[in-house]
Amino acid sequence: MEWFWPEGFYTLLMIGVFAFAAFVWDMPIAVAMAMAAITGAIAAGEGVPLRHQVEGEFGYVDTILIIATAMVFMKVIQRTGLLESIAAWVIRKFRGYPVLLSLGIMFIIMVPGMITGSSTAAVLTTGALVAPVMMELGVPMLQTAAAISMGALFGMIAPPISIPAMIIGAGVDIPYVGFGMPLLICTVPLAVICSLWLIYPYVRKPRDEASLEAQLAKMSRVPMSLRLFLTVIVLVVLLGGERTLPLYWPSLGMPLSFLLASASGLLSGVRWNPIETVTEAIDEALPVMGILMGVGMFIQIMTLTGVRGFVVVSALALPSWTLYLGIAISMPLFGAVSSFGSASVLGVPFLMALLGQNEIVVASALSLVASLGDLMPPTALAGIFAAQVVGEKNYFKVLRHCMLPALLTVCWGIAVILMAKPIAKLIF
Amino acid sequence: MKIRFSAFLSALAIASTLMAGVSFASDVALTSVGQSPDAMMVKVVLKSLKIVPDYEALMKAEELSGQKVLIAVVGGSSKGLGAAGIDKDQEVARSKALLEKAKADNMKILVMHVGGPGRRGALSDLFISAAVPFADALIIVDKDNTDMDGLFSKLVEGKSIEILSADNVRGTKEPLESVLSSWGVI
Amino acid sequence: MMTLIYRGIGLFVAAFVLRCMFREKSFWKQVTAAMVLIPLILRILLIK
Amino acid sequence: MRSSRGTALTAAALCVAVALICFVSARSFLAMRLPDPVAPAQGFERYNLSHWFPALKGSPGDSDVYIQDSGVPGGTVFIMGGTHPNEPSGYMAAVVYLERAKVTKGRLIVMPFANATAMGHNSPQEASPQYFSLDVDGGTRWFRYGSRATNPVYQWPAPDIYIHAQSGQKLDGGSKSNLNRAYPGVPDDSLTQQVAYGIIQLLNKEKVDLAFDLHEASPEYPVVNAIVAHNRAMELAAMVSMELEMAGIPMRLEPSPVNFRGLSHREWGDHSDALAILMETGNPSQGRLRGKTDAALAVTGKDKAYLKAAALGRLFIPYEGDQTLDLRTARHVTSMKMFMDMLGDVKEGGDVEVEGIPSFDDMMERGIGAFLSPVEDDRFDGK
Repeated sequence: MEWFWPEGFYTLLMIGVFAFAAFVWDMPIAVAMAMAAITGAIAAGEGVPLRHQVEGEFGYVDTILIIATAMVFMKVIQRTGLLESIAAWVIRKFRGYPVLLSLGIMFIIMVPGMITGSSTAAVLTTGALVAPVMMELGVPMLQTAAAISMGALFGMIAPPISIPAMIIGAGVDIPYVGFGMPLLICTVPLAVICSLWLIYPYVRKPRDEASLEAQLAKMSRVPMSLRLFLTVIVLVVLLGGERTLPLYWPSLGMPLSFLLASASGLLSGVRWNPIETVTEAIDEALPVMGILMGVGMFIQIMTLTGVRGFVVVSALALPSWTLYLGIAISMPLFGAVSSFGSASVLGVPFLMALLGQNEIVVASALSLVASLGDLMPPTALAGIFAAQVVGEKNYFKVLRHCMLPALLTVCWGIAVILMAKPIAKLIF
Repeated sequence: MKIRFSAFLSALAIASTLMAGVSFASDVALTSVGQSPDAMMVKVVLKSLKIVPDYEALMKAEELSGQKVLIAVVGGSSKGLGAAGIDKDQEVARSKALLEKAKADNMKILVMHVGGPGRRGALSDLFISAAVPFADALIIVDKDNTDMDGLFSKLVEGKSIEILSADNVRGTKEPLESVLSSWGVI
Repeated sequence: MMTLIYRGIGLFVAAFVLRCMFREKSFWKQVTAAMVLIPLILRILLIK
Repeated sequence: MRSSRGTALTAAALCVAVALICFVSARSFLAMRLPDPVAPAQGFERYNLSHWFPALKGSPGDSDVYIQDSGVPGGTVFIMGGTHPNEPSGYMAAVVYLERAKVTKGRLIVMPFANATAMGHNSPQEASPQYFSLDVDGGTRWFRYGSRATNPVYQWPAPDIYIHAQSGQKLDGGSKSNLNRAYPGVPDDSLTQQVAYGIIQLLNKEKVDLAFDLHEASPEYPVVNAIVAHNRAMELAAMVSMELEMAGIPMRLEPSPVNFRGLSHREWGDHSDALAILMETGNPSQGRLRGKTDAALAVTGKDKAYLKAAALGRLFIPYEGDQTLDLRTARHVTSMKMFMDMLGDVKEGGDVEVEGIPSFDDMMERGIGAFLSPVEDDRFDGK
């Protein structure tokens, strides 16, 4: 009890206020988180600590710029008709090879996550790109959203860029070097299994070819041309150049790259209204941007009131045989606040608890488990966007289809931790 | 005659000075087994005994050249191994080769553990188990706490080796002096 | 130079957030937009 | 609730609210940029880092540097605090030397707040206090509790990946604003890299013999209550470590890894003739396991979450309920004194003699505030 009081009470209070505001009062999640944060601070005798509330938001100021500009880019390629044209082209090309098609789709979903380290970027770019293709191929809407969410998570963790792995490494002074192989071991088997599970069974089935062809013809009404592709080419060159030639390429950052690529859409030959397009993009991105602001406040107040320490040390206090259970449960759960937050707040202490294994392999596996936070409501960055991309309003329906792959991901993450030593021997 | 005698005396003086000089530089070889910085502390203690050892944290077997004593300071440091760019198996292999060569050359081997209970645990124990069986003498800091589980005692069982203890690193000066003088290098 | 460009990007995003806020029909969603505006403004002004 | 309608009027009202919140919080954020006043001991002359690297002149990174020359030939010692301003014992130890030292042989250079802009803000989501205070004779002294990173407003945006210029080593983008990943620095890059470059120029131009970078670490971090020494400084550090053990203030000795680049203990030693030393004490207020975070935690180190973590065997320092700033600062101050006392033994002509530095026991008994002078501080009128 001495341990529980009062921080445990604040924890329950903050969660309770959040749940009440979000589900009973039907507030936007962002506002519910802010209310929970304010309540926690008042209960702990801190009043309404304006400085802390605002400061907490700054943890994600760069992230919201990425989300806003990525969304603008997505809207631009939608408006120019590029998305649909590519989708139609891919279906025609690979229709005859279902296994290849399934694996290829999964890989395409992962790529933006691999190069940006952000699951949101993966969902919003190639995720949105392949969603209509998959549904046209016969993958049900919910499975499509589930496959995109899972692919986005694996993309976020896969090399070359894994921000959760970097965050965990930085917490114990391991430079982000040598993570390539361990991260591949963490992600590739899962990506293969998920694509064969969520995509393959549906694309294998024969379909009414006439209806499909009619649909494809409608989709590809804008003829594919180099000019139409300009936006994507500019984006690939800008982001790819920065990653592959970091020493010579100017570091523009993702927001600027997305905006430049979007601007190049003005040269695509298709007419679209920039002001309305950007407004629509920001309007759609606002809920997630707001959630991140709420999460920022929430974490700062958790830290201020001691709730963060209470949660972390309680997780560490689990008896050793439940340590792995603790990782499997607490990291995805805490990831509901943010998977990066989970990597930082829980990933680092767990890595310390596991010192003596190979740190790089363990950090990679922990980042894999942390990534599941992006599926966890209320924030569920990857999941909610994937639902949005396929046009499903109720995210929980998508989540149901992510449960088994997520469970598999946790098991694989724990397995990699347990096998860290032999894996390290094999690859280093 | 008188002149010859004084010449003899001065020759003797020069020779002994020379020999003293030689022994000064190279009677004692000092290395780390496990790459913890503890060997550096032993070097500092030796300095207070006016001994400048041939010190090389990564000393190889072929680098032994006529010294009389090898002091191996055991203690694992993952940072130290990282700094040296080797892993623990390579370090064990190097240490064993060095200790075997020293044995073959009839050198005396002094194993020291100066890190106290803090320098125990899986990594350090690996090096302790590798080096201690070669010891002709053993000095341990804070023996009561460091050898709580009897690892050291077990490793020297059946040999006529007394485990010498000191309160702290600086305190190893005394047992170090007595061991080295019994081996004729002081 | 890069900082200046990014202040411009911040201003660009903030302007559209503001536009969305005025077009929004639900008060609490307007609050969400207001929450996003605060750090954008403070960063554009290089205060925090 | 769901029925609350939004109109242009409510939006306008929210704009006013946003403006108000921005105004109030901006005042709080901007106030933190005002420097902490210090009272240098007699004999110290004030310089700025731009004295050694003019490109920094007028920039917010142009940190103060104080030099006291005894006039008696000897060595030169450099003491640097404030690499990470969320590690207060580092800069408090530098301030104790700055306000107490009387150099009788050689020279002493003190740079109390190395990363000046990092002193002036807090890291998001850490909920750090902005200030903490100490009782001094005849008043109260206030010090800022800053951030680990350079203030982002001076080098925004952070890159996605930080590539250490000299080695190509990759770190997360945020590390670009970590001064202790920036050495030996780059003259025409971001502010942090320039400050690092300036410090290397200082070490070389002033022919520093022995250089300290003072830090703190989380109690759960393996390198804590430790001395990290460059290989050239290892023998001296071993001597000091043994002395400290004898004195009952153990500081573990660790070698500076060769493969981790950009850190002071590595790059100072490689890019100057200085014997490079980094020291860490255990600071609960920066740790990940800490509970309630406030100024009291920074000063007392009292924390029930750490007490529980200690019982779980998760910590690398002995923790019995507190870890005061007095203790942590006294560790640094005493260790540095021992280093200086023995410097002459390993470096011919390198002797540096400093008087007036309080002993470990004095600092523990009377608190470090007893060894600081009262100053005029217009930031806190009336407090």
